[in-house]
Amino acid sequence: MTEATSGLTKKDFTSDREVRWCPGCGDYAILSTVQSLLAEVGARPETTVFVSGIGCSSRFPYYMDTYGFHSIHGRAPAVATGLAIARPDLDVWVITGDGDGLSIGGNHLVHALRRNVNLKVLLFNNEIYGLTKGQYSPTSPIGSVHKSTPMGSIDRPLNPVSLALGAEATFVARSIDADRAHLSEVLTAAYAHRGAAFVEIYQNCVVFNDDAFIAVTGKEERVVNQIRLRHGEPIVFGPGGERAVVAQGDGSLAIVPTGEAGDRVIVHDAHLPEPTTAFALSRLAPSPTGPTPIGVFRSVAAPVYDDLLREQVETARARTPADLGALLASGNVWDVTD
Amino acid sequence: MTEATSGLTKKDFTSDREVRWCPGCGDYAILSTVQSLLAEVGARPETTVFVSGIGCSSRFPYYMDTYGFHSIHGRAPAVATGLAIARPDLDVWVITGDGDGLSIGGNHLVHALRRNVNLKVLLFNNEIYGLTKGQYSPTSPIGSVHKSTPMGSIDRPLNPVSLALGAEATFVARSIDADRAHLSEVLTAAYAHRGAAFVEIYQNCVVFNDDAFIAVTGKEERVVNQIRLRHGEPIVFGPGGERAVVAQGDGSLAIVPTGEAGDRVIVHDAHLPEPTTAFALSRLAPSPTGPTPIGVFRSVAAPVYDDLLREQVETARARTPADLGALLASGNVWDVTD
Amino acid sequence: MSGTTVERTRVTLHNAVVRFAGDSGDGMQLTGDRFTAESALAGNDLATLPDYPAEIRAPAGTLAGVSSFQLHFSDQDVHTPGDQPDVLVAMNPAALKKHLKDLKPGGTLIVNSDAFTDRNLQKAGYEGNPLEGDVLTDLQVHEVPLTSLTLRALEEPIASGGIGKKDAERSKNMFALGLVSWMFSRSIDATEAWLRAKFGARQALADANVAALKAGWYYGETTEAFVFTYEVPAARLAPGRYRNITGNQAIAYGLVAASVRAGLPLFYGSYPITPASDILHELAKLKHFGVATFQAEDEIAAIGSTIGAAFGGALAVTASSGPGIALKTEAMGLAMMTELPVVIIDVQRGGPSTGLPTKTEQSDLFQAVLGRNGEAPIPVIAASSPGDAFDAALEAARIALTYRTPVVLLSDGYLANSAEPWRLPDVDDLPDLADAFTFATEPNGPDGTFLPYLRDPETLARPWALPGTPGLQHRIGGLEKEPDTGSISYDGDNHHAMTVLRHERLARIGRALPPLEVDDPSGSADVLVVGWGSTEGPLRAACTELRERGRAVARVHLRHLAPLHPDLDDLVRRYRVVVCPENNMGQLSMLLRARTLVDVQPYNRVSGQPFSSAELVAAIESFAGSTA
Amino acid sequence: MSGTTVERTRVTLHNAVVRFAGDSGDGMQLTGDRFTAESALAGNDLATLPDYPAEIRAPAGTLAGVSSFQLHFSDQDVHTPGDQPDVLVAMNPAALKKHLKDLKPGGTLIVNSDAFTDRNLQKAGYEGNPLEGDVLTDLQVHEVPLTSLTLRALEEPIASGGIGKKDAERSKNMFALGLVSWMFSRSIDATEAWLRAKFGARQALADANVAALKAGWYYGETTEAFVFTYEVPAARLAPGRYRNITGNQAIAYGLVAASVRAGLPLFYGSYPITPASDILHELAKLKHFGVATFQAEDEIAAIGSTIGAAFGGALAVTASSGPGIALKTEAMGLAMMTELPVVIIDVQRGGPSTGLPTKTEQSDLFQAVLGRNGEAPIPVIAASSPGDAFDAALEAARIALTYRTPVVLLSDGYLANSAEPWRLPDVDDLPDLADAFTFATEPNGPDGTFLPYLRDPETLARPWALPGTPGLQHRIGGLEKEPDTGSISYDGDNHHAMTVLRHERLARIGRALPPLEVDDPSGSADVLVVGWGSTEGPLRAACTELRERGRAVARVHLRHLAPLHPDLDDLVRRYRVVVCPENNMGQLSMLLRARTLVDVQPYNRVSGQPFSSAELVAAIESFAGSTA
Ligand SMILES: Cc1ncc(C[n+]2csc(CCOP(=O)(O)OP(=O)(O)O)c2C)c(N)n1
Ligand SMILES: Cc1ncc(C[n+]2csc(CCOP(=O)(O)OP(=O)(O)O)c2C)c(N)n1
Ligand code: SF4
Ligand code: SF4
Ligand SMILES: [Mg+2]
Ligand SMILES: [Mg+2]
Repeated sequence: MTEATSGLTKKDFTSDREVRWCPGCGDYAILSTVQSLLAEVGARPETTVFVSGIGCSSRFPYYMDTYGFHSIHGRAPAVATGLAIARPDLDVWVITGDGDGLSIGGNHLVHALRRNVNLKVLLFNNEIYGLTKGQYSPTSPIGSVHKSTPMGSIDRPLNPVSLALGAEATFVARSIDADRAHLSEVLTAAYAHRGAAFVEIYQNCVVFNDDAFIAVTGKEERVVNQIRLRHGEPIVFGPGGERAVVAQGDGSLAIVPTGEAGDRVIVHDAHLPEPTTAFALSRLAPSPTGPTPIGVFRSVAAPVYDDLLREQVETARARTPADLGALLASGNVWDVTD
Repeated sequence: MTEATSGLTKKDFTSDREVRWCPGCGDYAILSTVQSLLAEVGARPETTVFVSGIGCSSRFPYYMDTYGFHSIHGRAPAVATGLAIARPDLDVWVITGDGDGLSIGGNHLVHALRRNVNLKVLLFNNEIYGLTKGQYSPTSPIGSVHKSTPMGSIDRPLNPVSLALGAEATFVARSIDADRAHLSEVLTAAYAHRGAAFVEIYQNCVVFNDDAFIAVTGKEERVVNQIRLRHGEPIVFGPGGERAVVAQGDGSLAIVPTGEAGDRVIVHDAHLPEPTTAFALSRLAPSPTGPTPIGVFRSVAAPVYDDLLREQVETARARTPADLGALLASGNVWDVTD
Repeated sequence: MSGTTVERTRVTLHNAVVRFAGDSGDGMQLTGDRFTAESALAGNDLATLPDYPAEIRAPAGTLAGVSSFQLHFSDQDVHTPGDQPDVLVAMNPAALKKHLKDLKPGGTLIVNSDAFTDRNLQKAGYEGNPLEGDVLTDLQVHEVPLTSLTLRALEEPIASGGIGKKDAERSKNMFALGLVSWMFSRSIDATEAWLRAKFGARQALADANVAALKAGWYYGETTEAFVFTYEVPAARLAPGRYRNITGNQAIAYGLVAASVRAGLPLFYGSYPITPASDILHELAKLKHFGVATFQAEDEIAAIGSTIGAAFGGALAVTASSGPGIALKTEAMGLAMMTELPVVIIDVQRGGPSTGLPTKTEQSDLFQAVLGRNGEAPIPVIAASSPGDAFDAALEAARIALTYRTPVVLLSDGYLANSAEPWRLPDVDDLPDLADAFTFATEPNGPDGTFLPYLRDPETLARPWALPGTPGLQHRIGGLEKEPDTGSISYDGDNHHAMTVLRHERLARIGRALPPLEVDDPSGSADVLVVGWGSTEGPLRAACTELRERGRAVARVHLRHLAPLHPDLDDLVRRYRVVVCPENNMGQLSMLLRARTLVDVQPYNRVSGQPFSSAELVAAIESFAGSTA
Repeated sequence: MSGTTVERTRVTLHNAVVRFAGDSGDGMQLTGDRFTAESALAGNDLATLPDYPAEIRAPAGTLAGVSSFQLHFSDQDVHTPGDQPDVLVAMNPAALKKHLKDLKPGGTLIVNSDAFTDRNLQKAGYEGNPLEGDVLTDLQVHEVPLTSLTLRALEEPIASGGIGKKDAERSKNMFALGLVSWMFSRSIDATEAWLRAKFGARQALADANVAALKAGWYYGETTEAFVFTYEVPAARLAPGRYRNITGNQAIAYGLVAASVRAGLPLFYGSYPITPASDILHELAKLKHFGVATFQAEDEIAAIGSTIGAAFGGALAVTASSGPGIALKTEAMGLAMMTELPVVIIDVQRGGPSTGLPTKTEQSDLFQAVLGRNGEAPIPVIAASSPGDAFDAALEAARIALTYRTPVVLLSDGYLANSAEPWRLPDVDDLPDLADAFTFATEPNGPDGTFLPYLRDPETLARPWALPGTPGLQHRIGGLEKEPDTGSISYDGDNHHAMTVLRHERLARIGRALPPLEVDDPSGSADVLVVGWGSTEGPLRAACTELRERGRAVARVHLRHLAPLHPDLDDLVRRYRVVVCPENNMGQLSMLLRARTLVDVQPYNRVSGQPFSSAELVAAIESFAGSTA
C-alpha cells in the first residue's frame, strides 16, 4: 500500500453527504478517526475503496470521499475479494457490523481471512442490530433482552477475535470507537499489513444498546479492565500495572497479581507463527465485561491470496503466449475444402 | 439421549438401499461403524434422524434405516436445528463434508456450534469435493493440484478443529474413517454429549484424493504421528511414547522428547472451561502431515439452545394461560351495537 | 388567556383526514397512534398511514428526518388512509416543506411557530420564512408556539426540578394531540390513562405529558383562533367487538390462531428485516401459546430450520421481505420436493435490491410465483387489508397442512404498519385445521412397508410421518423421486410424470376453492377491475365512487395468485374492459394475459405509497372510456 | 484365428447412430470421445449425447451404474444426437437391459458375452439370460467375449509382468473401439497416437491399450461374424477448419475471446456444480490469457466477487446451475441497481431443487427472466448448440459492456457435455468489443463534479468509472437513486421514474437488435415453430423432415429471451398456428402469450433428454392439423 505521505488532510477524505447516524452514535468517532488516519498514512482518495454490507455501520462509505460500494447484507467481503483480485493497486477496506459480518456474512468473513485476501476489515461491534431497530446479535451476551428476545437471548455469543484466529487470520486486532489514539494506532498497523487485517471495534449504539462496553470504556472501569497489548512488552495492566498475564502449566493463560508473576509474565509477541497465544489472550475475556485485551493480538506475514493468483497468471503468461487463434485450434482439427 | 441398550443390532440400522459410493471409499467404513455403534449405545431407529447436505458423504442417510433428510448443499445444520428445537425426543445427527460443512455451509455450522444446539455433527473431511468430481476444498493444503487448480491451490486451508473451537463449540473431536475402534469411542462420547458435538473424520477419497491422510493412517506413519488424546492421561506419543507435549512460557505448546519433558508433560483435560488448551493442541498440526492429535479435544457441559428455548416456552406457559380469545381482544377494544 | 371560553360552531363531517408531521425525534408515530385510538373509541371507521425515514435517525430538522402519520376516520366505511389531509400539523419547517403540497385547498394547517428558526428553515431548504410570504394563502393557518406553550404549561415542575427542560419540551407532541383532539371533539381521557400506564413509576414524566395534553386541549378551547370545531359521528360498523390491528400483528395472531386450531405447536424461524421484523417481535411475546421463535443467522438458515421443524411436525413458518425471500428460493424448492407444510411470508417492500426498505410495493409477485429453479409450482396467496391478514394467515396454514406444500403469503409494507379497526372473530368460528391433516401412524404399503409418497387420491398429499413413529422410518430429499416409495429415480419419463403431477397438485388447490366472489352491485357492468393485496382499499373506494358517478364497474380481488382461481377464465371474458391496477409494473396483468389471452389493461405505479382512490378513479375511467 | 481375411461388402450410409453402453467403470465416455474424434477426422458432421449416473460410482453391474455415450455421424448436417441407435455396444447385462429398447429394429448389437455371468444378470434384474432366449430376434447380434479376447491379446505382457491383469482387462473398451472402428472403416491411427500421448511414460499401459485397440480391429477383419462393413462419407460441411467442441468448452473460449476483443482481463468467480463446473476447469487452464479464476466458498460469494471485479474494471463472469443461480438472485438485483457489466451463466439441469443433476432441462427461464425481488429487468439470452455457445458468450459480453448491466446466459446440461464439429472463426472477424464501452476519465458534471448516473442518451448506460481514477470518486449501492448524482433517494415519484427507466433500458437492447431471422424456405408456411436454447437441433431436424413431407413450416429460434425481439409481435400474428416446444412446462410459451395474446401452443417434455426429432414432427403435425 502507498507509504509516502501525500500532504492530504482529513477534508480530502470527507464526502459532502450529510452524516445520518443517531446523535451520539459511536460510528461518528470511528468515521472521524478513519478520515484523519488516511491522510496521515498517506493514502489517496482515488485509490481507496470502502466496501460495506447493510447496517448502520455499513452507511460508512457514503461519508468518505473515496470510492465506495454499499453492497448487500453480509456480502461485503465477497465483493471486496473480487475487487482486490482485479486491482492490486487499490487499498480495499471492508466495513461491516456484528450482524452483517458475523451473522449473515460470517462465512464470507471466515473465508476472506483464511485466504488472506488483501483487505482491511473493520467490524463495528455494537452487540445489536441497529438498522433494524434493535434485535440481539451474535455478539450479544446470553440473557440480552431486546425486541426479539423479550425473555432474554439464549445464544452463546461469538468472540470475534477468537473466531478470526480460528479462521487462520494473519492480522487480528481490537479497539474502541471513542479511543481515537488507540484506534489510529491499531488501524495504522492494519493498513501496513499486506493480507487480510481484521479489526474488531467496540462501538456504542446509544439508541438500542447504550453502554454495552462500559466495562472497558467507562472512565473508572477502563483503567481497571483494559489489557493493552503492545508487541514486545510484558502484558501487565491496571492503574499501576498491578495485574499481569502469565502462562500456566496446562497451556492456558491466567491473570495474577504482578507481584506473584515474576518472570512468568508473558511478553506479547504478535508475530508468533501459530495463533495459539493470541487465541489464549482472546479467551481472557470471552465477552468484554471484565479485564479485556485490546490492541494487536496477531500480526504475521503470510502469502496473500490475490498476490499468489496474479503470480500464477504472470507465470502462465511467461510460459505460454496468449494466442486466441491457437487456443481455438487446439486439439484435433481438420480441414474441409470444396 | 436414550441410554438403556435396546437389544437391537447393526441390521436394525441398515436400510435396504444399495450403497453407492466408489469401491474403497472411506465412507463405507464410517457407515458400518455408525450402524453398529447405534445398536451398541442403545439408540432406536425411529427416534434417530440423520440430516445431511449434498455431497458423496451426504448420501449417508439413505443407507441408515432411520429417519433421514438429504437436504440441500450446506444447509443441514439449519434444517437439523429446526428439527432439534421442535423435537427434544430425537437424536439428531448431521452428516456433512468439508465442502458442504466448511465451504458453502460454514456459517450454519459455526452458529449451530456456538448456540450449542443438541446435534451430533460428523464432518467427513476428504480434503476434496468428491461428488462434483474433484475440486480442491477449504481443507486442501496449499498447492493442491486438482481440476480447478491446475497450477496448485493458493487458499490457506482451514483446520476444522481450530475453527470449531473458535466458534465456541462445547464438544470437539477428531477421528479416522478406517479406525473402527477409535471412531466408535469418539462417537460414543459425542452421542453422550448433550449439546452440539462436532467430530471431524479423516475420510479417504480413493478416486480423487487417495491417501491424503497417509501421514496419520499409514501402517508405519500412524504409529509415529498419531497423538491420541485421552482425558486424564499425559499427552505422549510415538511407538514407545518417546515424544511428549509440553506447555511453553509463551502460552503455546511444543513437542519434545519425553525424556526432557519431565513433569511439564500436559495431562489432557477435555473438560477445561475455556477452549484455550484444546485450541493449542489443534495447532500442533495445522494440517495432518505430521504429528496430529486425534480423539476428544474438548467436552464441556453448557446450556443447550433448544433446551433453553423450550424452558422459556414452559415458563411463559406457566405464567400466562394460552387464551386465544383474550389475545385477540388485547389492547383497546370497543363494542359496536346497532 | 384562560378563564373565558368562546362559543364555537361545531361542524359535523362524514370524514376527515389528519396528518401529523414532524422530526423523527418529535414522536409523531406515537401521537398518531393515540389519535387513532381516540377515533376508534369514538366509533369511527378508520385507516392509517405511518411514514418514517429508512435511517434510524436522520439529522434533526432535515427533510430526510421528517416522520409523519396520517389518519383517515369516518362515519362510513373507510378503505384508504385518505388522499389529501384536511388538517396538517407541522412541527417544524422540514415537515411543512415536505407535506404542504398534499394539504387540501382551504385545509387547516397548524404549525409550531417556535420551530421556524433561521437554522431550521435553512435545514429544510427554505429561502425565506413561509409563514411570512404568501405561500400559505387560502389555507386556515394556525401558528401555535407549541414549544413555548408546552414549556409554560410545565413551568412549575421544571422550576421544582421535577422534570428536565428537555423532557418537558419533548412532551410538546402531547400538546399538539390535545389541541387536535379538542378540534375534533375527542375525549382525551383514554390517552391520559394510557400515558399514566406507559410511564408508570416515572410519575413526573406522566404528569408532564398529561399536563401538556390538557394544555393543548384548553388552548383550543380558550383561544379565539379556532372558530370551528368538528365532529365525525360514529361509523355504522357491523355490530361486534372491535380493536385496531396492523397487518404484522394480524399475521402473528393469525398464525397463533392457526396453531391453536390445528393443535400444532407454532415454529417461527426468521431473520430480521424491515418491514417483516415486527411479526417476529410479536410472536416472541407469545411463547405461552407454545410458540417457538428462532432468530436465525440468515434467511437461508431461517427457512432451513422451518423445513426441519415441519419435518418434526410443527406448524412451521418463516418470513422476510424481498431480498430475504430471494435467498430462500433454493430452499423453497426443497420444501416443495419434500412436500412439507411450510408457510413463507413475504412482507414486500420497495425493490429491486435493497431498494426502498420502508416503502410499500407489490413487486415480488413474480418472485413468489415463478422465481425458483426448475418447475417448482408453489401456491401463493395475498392479504388485502391489515385485518384480512389474520384470515390470510389461516388460509396459508390451511393450504400448507391440507396439501403438504410450502405456501407463500404475500403482505406488504403498507399492510404491515398501518392499522384499521378489526372486528374480533369468534374463536370457535375459526376454521378447524385439525381436519386438514393426520399424522401417519401405520405402514401403508405391502407387507408392512411404509410408502412416504403414496398420495391421497383427492388432494395428492403425501403422508406426514413424523420421526419418532416406529416402523415408518424413511428418507426424503431434493432429488427426483419415484412414486409411492419416494426412492431416488433418475428415470426421465418418471421425472416428466412427477413434474406433471406436481403441477396437477397445485391445480387441485384451485379447483377445491369456493366460487370467486365478484363485487358488481348493478350486475350490468361492462368493466372489470381486478386487484390483489393491499390495493383492495383504494380499489373498493374508487369503484364505489365510480358507481356513485353512474359508471357501473365490477370488481374482483384475488386472494389466490397461484393457482389462479378457475372461475377467472370465464369471468374476465365477460367484460368489455378489464383493468388491473398494481403497485408494480404489471405482474398480475401478465399472468392474467398469458392465462386468458384477454387484453387485460395494466395500471401501474411504484411510488412507495398505496394508490389514492382519486388516481384509480381517473385511471379506470380512462380505460373504460365514456360511460357505455 | 488371424491370418486369413474375409471379403466383405462395404455398405455406404448417409448416417449412423452408435451407442456405447457399459458400467461406469468400463470407460464408455472415453471410448465414445475417441470414436467421435475418428468420425470428425473422417469429415462427418456429428452430434453426441453422453449420459452418466449422478453417483460418482454406482455399484458395478447395476442399472444405476450404467454409463453410455451416443454418437450420430453423417455425410449431411446433423442436428441431433440421433433417436434410435443403429449399433449398440453393451459391455454388460445392465447396459443391455437399459438400452436394448432403444435399438433400431434390425439394428446391430454387440455384447461382451464374458460379462453375462449369473451374478451380473441378477444384478441387472434379468431372470434368464437374454442371449439365450428369443429376446434378441430380428437383431444382428454379435456375442463377442471382449474380456477374454482382450486378455488373450495381452497374454505376453501379463505373463512378463509388464502389466497387471486388472489393467489388461480395463483395456477391453479399446478392443470394442477397435472393432467398431473397423465396422465403420475408420482409421485408428489417431487414437493410437492419442493413447501414446495420454499414457506418456507409462509405456506398458500405452502398449496394452494400443494392442487391445488393434486386436479389436483385427477381430472384425478376421472373423466371419461380420458380413458387412459400413462407410459414412465425409459431410459437405462449409469449407474451413473444424474441431469438435462441447458447450462448456465453447463458453470458456467465447469468454476468453470476449476478453481479448474487449481488451479487458477476464475474471471468473464460481462455485463448482454439475453441469457447469467444466467451464471453471477450462478457464483455470487459460491463465496465460490473463484469466483470473476464483473458486468461491459459495455461489453468493462467487457473484459477489464478480460484482466487485466488474467495479474494478474486469470482464466479470460467474456461472452455476439452477440451485446455485437461485442463491445469486439477490446479488443479481444489486448488479442491476449498481449497473455493472456482469455475465451470469446458468447451465440448466433437471429441477426443481436438487432434481436430476446430470440431466438436461430448460426450466430456469422463469428464474432468469422474472426470479428476483422487486422490478429487476435483466437481459437474458440463450445458446442453441455447443458451437453456438461461443457466439452466445460473446453476445452476453457485448450486451453487458454496452449497457452496463448484468446479463444472464442460459445453457443446459445437453449443450454443456455434448460435442459437435465447430468451424473455427477467424479471430479478426469476431466482434470488436472495445467499442462497446469506455472508462470515464474526466468529471462529467457542473464545475468538476462527477455524475455516476448521468446516462448515455442512446443506450442509457451510465459511466464506468474505475477506482483509481482521480477526481471520479463516487459511491454506489442497492438503494434507490436519484438521476445523475446516483445519491440515495427515498422520493416515491423518483422511484417510479427510475423503475420505468430501468425497464426502458432493457427495451432499448431489443430495439437495437438486427431483424429477427425466420427460417421459412417456402415463404408460404402457415405454421410457426418457436424455440430457444438447445432444442434448436431437434427443431431444425423436425422442420426439415416436415418440409420433406410437404408441410410448409416456418421456424424462429430465439437468442434473446429478455427483452423479447420487437419483431415477434407481428411475426407470431402472421401464422395460423404457433407451436412452442420446450424442455420445460411452457415457460417461453407463457411469455409469448402474455406479450402477444396469440394462442401459442406449448409442447412440453422434461425427461432429462433432448427432444427426438421424431417426437417433434408428430407434435407439430398434431397442432398444425392436416396440411392446409
Ligand atoms: C438479505 C437481507 N436480510 C436482512 C436485512 C435487514 N438488515 C439490514 S441491516 C441488518 C443487521 C444490522 O446489524 P449490524 O450488521 O450489526 O449493523 P448495525 O446496524 O448494528 O451497525 C439486518 C438484519 C437486509 N437488509 N437484507
Ligand atoms: C447450491 C449448490 N451448489 C453447488 C452444488 C454442487 N455440489 C454438490 S456436492 C458439492 C461439494 C461436495 O464436497 P464435500 O462437501 O466435501 O462432499 P464429498 O463429496 O467430498 O463427500 C458441490 C459443490 C450443489 N449441489 N448445490
Ligand atoms: S441505531 Fe445505534 S448504531 Fe445505528 S445509528 Fe443509531 S446509535 Fe448508531
Ligand atoms: S468420489 Fe471419493 S468420496 Fe465420493 S464416493 Fe468416490 S471415493 Fe468416496
Ligand atoms: Mg451491530
Ligand atoms: Mg469432501
